[in-house]
Amino acid sequence: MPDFLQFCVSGLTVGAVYALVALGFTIIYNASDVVNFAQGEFVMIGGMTTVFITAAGVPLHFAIPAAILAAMVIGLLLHRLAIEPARGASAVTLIIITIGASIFLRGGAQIVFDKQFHSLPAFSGDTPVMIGGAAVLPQSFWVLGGAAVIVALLWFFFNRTLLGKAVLATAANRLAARLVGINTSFVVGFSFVLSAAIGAIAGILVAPITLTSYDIGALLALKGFAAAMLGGMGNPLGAIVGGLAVGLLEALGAGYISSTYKDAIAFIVILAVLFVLPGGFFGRASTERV
Amino acid sequence: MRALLAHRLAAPVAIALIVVALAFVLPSNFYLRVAALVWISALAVIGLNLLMGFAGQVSLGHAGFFGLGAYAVAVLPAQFSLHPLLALLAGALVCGLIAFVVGRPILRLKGHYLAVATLGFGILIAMAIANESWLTGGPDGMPVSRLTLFGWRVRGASTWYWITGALLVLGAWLAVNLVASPTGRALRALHDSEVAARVAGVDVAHYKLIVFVISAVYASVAGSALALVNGFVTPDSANFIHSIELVTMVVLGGMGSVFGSLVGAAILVVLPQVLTTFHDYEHLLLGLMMMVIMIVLRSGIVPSLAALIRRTRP
Amino acid sequence: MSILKVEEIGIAFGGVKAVDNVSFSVEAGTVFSIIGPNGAGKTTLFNLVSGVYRPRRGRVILQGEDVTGLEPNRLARCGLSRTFQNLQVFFRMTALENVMVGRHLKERRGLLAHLLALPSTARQNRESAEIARQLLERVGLAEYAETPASAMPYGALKRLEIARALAAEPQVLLLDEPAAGCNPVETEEIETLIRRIADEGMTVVLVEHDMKLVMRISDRVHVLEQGQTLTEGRADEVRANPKVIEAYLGTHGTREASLALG
Amino acid sequence: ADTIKIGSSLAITGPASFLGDPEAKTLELYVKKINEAGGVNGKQLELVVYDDGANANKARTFATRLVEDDGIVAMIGGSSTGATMAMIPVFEDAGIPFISLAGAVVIVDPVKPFVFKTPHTDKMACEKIFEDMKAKGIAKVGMISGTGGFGKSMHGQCLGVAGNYGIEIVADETYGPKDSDMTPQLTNIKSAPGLQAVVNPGFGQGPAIVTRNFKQLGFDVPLYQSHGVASKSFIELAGDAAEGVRLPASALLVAEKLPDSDPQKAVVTGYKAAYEEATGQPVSTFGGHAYDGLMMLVEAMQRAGSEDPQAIRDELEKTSGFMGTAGVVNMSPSDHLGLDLTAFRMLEIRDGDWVLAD
Amino acid sequence: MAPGRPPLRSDDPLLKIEGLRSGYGRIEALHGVSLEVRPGEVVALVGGNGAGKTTLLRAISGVQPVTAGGVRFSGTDLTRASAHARVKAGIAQVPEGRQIFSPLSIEDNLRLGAYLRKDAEIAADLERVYDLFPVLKERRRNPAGGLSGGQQQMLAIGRAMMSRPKLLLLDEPSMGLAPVLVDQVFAIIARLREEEAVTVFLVEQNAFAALSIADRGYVIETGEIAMTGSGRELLTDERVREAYLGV
Ligand SMILES: Nc1ncnc2c1ncn2[C@@H]1O[C@H](COP(=O)(O)OP(=O)(O)OP(=O)(O)O)[C@@H](O)[C@H]1O
Ligand SMILES: Nc1ncnc2c1ncn2[C@@H]1O[C@H](COP(=O)(O)OP(=O)(O)OP(=O)(O)O)[C@@H](O)[C@H]1O
Ligand SMILES: [Mg+2]
Ligand SMILES: [Mg+2]
Repeated sequence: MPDFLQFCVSGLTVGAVYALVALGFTIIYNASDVVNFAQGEFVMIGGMTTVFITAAGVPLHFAIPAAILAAMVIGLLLHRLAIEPARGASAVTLIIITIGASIFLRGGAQIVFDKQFHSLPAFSGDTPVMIGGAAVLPQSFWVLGGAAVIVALLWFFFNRTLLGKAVLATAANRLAARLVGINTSFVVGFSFVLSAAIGAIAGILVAPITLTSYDIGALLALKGFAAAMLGGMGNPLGAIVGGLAVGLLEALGAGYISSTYKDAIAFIVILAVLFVLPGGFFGRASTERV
Repeated sequence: MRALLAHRLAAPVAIALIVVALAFVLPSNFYLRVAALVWISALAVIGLNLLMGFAGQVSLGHAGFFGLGAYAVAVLPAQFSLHPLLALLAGALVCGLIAFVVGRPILRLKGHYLAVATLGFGILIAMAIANESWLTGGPDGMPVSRLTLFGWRVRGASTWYWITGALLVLGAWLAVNLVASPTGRALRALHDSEVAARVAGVDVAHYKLIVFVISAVYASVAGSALALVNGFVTPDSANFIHSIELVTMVVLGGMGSVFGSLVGAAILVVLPQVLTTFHDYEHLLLGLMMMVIMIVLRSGIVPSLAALIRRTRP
Repeated sequence: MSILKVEEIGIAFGGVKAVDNVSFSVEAGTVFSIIGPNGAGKTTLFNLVSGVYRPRRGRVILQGEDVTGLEPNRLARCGLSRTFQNLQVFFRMTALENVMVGRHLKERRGLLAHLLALPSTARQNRESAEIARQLLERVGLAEYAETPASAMPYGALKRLEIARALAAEPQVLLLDEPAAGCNPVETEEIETLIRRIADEGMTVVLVEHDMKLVMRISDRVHVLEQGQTLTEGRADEVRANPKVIEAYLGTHGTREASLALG
Repeated sequence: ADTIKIGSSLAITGPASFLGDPEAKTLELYVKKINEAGGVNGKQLELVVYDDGANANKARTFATRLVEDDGIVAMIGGSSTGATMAMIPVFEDAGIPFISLAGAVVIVDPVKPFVFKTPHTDKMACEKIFEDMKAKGIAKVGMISGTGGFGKSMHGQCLGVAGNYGIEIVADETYGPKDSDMTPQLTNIKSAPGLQAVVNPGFGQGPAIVTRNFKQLGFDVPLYQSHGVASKSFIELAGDAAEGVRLPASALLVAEKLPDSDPQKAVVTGYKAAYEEATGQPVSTFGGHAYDGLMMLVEAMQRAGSEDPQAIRDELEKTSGFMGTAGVVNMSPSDHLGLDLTAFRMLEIRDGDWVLAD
Repeated sequence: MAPGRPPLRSDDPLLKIEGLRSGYGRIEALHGVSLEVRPGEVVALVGGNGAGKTTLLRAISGVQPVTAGGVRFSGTDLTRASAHARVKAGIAQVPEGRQIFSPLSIEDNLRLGAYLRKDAEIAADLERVYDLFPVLKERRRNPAGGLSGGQQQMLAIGRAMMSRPKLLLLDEPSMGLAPVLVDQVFAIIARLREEEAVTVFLVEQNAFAALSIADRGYVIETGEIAMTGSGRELLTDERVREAYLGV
């Protein structure tokens, strides 16, 4: 039983990061139908910037907002310089642009920062808290709490605000969105900035646990993407459930079945779920009709 | 001129001309080797392009088939003393079979869900290759025995240049034939509207499966060719990054363009060779160029340039 | 002999009974129209008959055979074809290629022959193209043959769908609002086309809101309302039915109908 | 030619960049130094370095490029075993000496005429660790290994030699090269009956996370790491959790702490000072491997008095008593590594620094 | 007329288009179209398939690139203005093919019609649309994509009304509507003009109905204005009758 708890804590913490990356995917996807493969790089930028600013002697509570801001600026630049000029291109073209962007950002980070791994001091110390026999790092609470707050805010944003609806409308039908007066370019840019911020927050929250370096983005993007699809693309709640589920699957798979094939176990479950629910857990029931 | 460019055989003929012409221009074995790598990638990309560009089904797991083909010519001769050529055929057969078996359930998924399913599938193959060291040599890879044909040991960059070049021309020829046939029309139709294609009598599931199997065989043959050329295989050839690379080649060169497949492959193979001299800036520049190309030539290099030429010279 | 028979068919979407217990039968070689208010279930009925949706209850009988729940491509083999109210065109293909896809079932489909470009494939392509060209001519789109469908105007696309459906040489053809987006003159052309198709022995099931067209061309008219049958009869019977006038025709429809029937 | 061209293909970026990066910096630094001091045999050295990102196919292409296009006379590098193995046929065919900087024993076993290597093998690391355990009366050991090339290969070697030292592996777990949490695996190891120690073959950030999770779970047995973590950044990343971790490594990490009598002291302090001054980064043993390779090569060229690849190869094979950062090298036609177990030191981390263990 | 609106001199055009050229890539679809719509008018545009009607409306709304010529609205030049600026200025469109937001609920679709409005009457306007099309109210929480073709057309009309436009552009509003609703839509157009001084520019294949309620009409043929006149004049014109009315 304590083992089980330990696995769950581990899975939920890692899963919360996947969930936040998946949320980032969801937001940009909701606005523009684009899967932004540079999403993992926002996580990297958040963590690495914080590391380097604190290393320069700036206290953590100033470094964190600065790092989030840096990620948001880069998100905005990415939209203005790479996505907006390609407006009207097909979704695959835009996806390849984001892949290019992720290579570019990684290449940039390796010059601006370095190629080493780094860690941040945990926000509330390193002494594990014992819960039912499981040793839990205080930082895990920060990660889980942060994810919970962000998803609640996003739920409100998409379901209760007009701008949130405008984001959804832009993805559903760009032409119609323009015809009702939505500044679609602003909406898409906004979504890039927002998901950059979320990615950066994730990167900062987990850096004390998982360490960070210039090239952690690709794997996070991969797992986050899988999580987003498991949950149902476009649904913030799905992103969270999908992320936590992937994290839990990996931890339980590693704990009970085989640590070598734990990623495989996660993907096999994802495949199985998709065969039964082709739209993921919370995918919108198909409204396509002819 | 335009009629010539629009001809079905324009792409394979152009590719054949390029293969022949380059052989006289390239100064050293190194260049011949890079060219052979381009031909090999292009072969895999043509197959993937049939799936993505024509039938509109993504696969983020194609490196899995590529890797299986590569390991087939490594493992089968080593473990079962199969002739490498037979191993290549066996690899293609196995990949085709695997694609046939997994294709049916996977291809029921659409868009990004299909992407993630193929991605997961590719990762499963890559993991199996990396972890089953007893068979595959594990993450550090394994050597591939040299190909001998009728007592003649195939070796040397220029020999492989011609062999892989010929494979590519053959692959391109088969691909354009397929596209221009009723089967090709059915594939393009289901890309645009599955329901309309079905109403026209197209067995959509069946055709998706056919093209998935064909593209898996292309990838497998390309993988085998790479393994034979290199004399060594590592799990890199099967991993997710390589899948993404293949997809990028398709889109860069142009979805639905057989000649574009060669262009896309050439860019992603040659560019790193050029950029490596910039050392630390290599990745920065590579990412930048990918973005710029896609922004400027948004339907892919070949289709965009073709459209441009059509516009300027009416 | 009735070529198409629908028996007590029904389907619901999250509580909405889109089609509820509808039955009718269509005689071979006639034009059978289905009319009814927006949301009455006409398109859904087409979707059920053509296999796009699987009915929750009831049966579809085509040429005496029970084809309920068969896939659309299987139904196509059985001689059923249709067009769509919301366009389903192959936008990346030319008009000609669109129609050639319609020939799919008539084409020989040997994969090896296709891969190797055997002469039979070329012959096949020429044959399909030839027939497709004739059909484009027939629906008045000959000039668009080489135009990508994405560059064609709306009205032309509706006719392109008709040509594609005809290419399959079906016995039963379902047309969902073929005249939508066409002006009265173009509508008359479509009317002539449908009439000729019917004269050749094809059975046409028509959904259309243009009452002039419906009233002039239909052998029988079936009226739906809220998923259920309101009435069925000859055009002049239906047009005079007060329930139909109230629920559907209104003054505009009544005027159009009387213009048509005199 | 008026310069001597030396080639290199290293994992300067990508998952193994912590190997390739210091290796490349070391080569560049020392080629410059050698040239400033007048070069070799009166000629300047010219270094051609490519970044293969630990990708075997890329490495193979660069190898061809170096041989065919750049016209090198000798090759140093291949940071990873996969890349090295892929390049071997090229240099064997071309008859150009190739000094690999990768770990696995398969590179030089069986011996190939033109292939040499400088780092200790993973097998030696296992032996060193088990020797230490045996001395302490440890017999029941849990293993947690990375699934990357290094961890996987060393894992296999350790399983192979464990019996020789009376060691029983009571738990055997793995983690992926990019995993960020190993508590599930460690939880399983912890519950293995009679556990007396844990060994973690692997490199990169993985061992640092293992070390942190090890502490989080409150283990009360010693943790052994491999020579794959022999850089200061491991201690930084693992933080407090690194206290008490033991590992086999070269003397380089404890350069200043060596007794003055130690014959290796001059070499390792010299390299360490030079590297840290030039790069501003803490020294790692990986850069040291490159240093050893370059110096052995230079000495071989000087002994041969020519830049003929065949002559260089012959002289390399005759290397004896070479004092490198990894230890004393004595090559022979049947041994293209030339290191023995004494070259390894057992280190322990105390107060955030390496010290020689007992 | 709604209170608070400055009375416009009715011979001052609300919308003035001059020499407008536009197309798709190499193909030009509009070859210099000029026309004007005066405040309070209903103006009909008729023409065959592919004449360029949709292209013209899209150009007026700013979602179609213009290569030459100009669009003036309320005295200001909007030729280069963004689509949202034009909505803000008071132009709304019911586009061809409905273009609803399929995954969003019906109510959200309507609510987004009033995206740029900040006033307090949005809720009242929503009710007004629901009164006109009760099915929309019944299903307001459901995704709009599930609606039948005609129901979607109602939604598109309702959405455009939600922006309280000065100029309403309608691209074949009666397409796919049952005859009763055709009556109703034309009645709504008439009412919008009478009660709220909305100016209407109407593209219709149902040329008879359109010209009947129109003050003036234009006939467009292959990208050029071929004829113009009052609604009645066009209805009685021999050529128009033969080409577009089919009588
Ligand atoms: N896939 C679906 N999801 C949800 N509701 C649906 C779906 N398909 C049809 N409906 C509902 O079923 C009813 C019938 O729709 P249908 O499209 O058949 O109407 P119709 O008679 O063709 O109307 P129209 O004349 O407007 O085209 C409508 O209320 C519609 O909203
Ligand atoms: N996306 C497009 N690409 C290229 N050409 C186009 C495109 N859309 C329309 N066209 C062309 O522009 C011309 C005008 O088309 P438009 O859609 O404006 O006509 P329309 O009058 O609205 O016709 P309809 O009554 O059928 O709706 C046509 O010749 C058409 O072929
Ligand atoms: Mg309908
Ligand atoms: Mg139009």
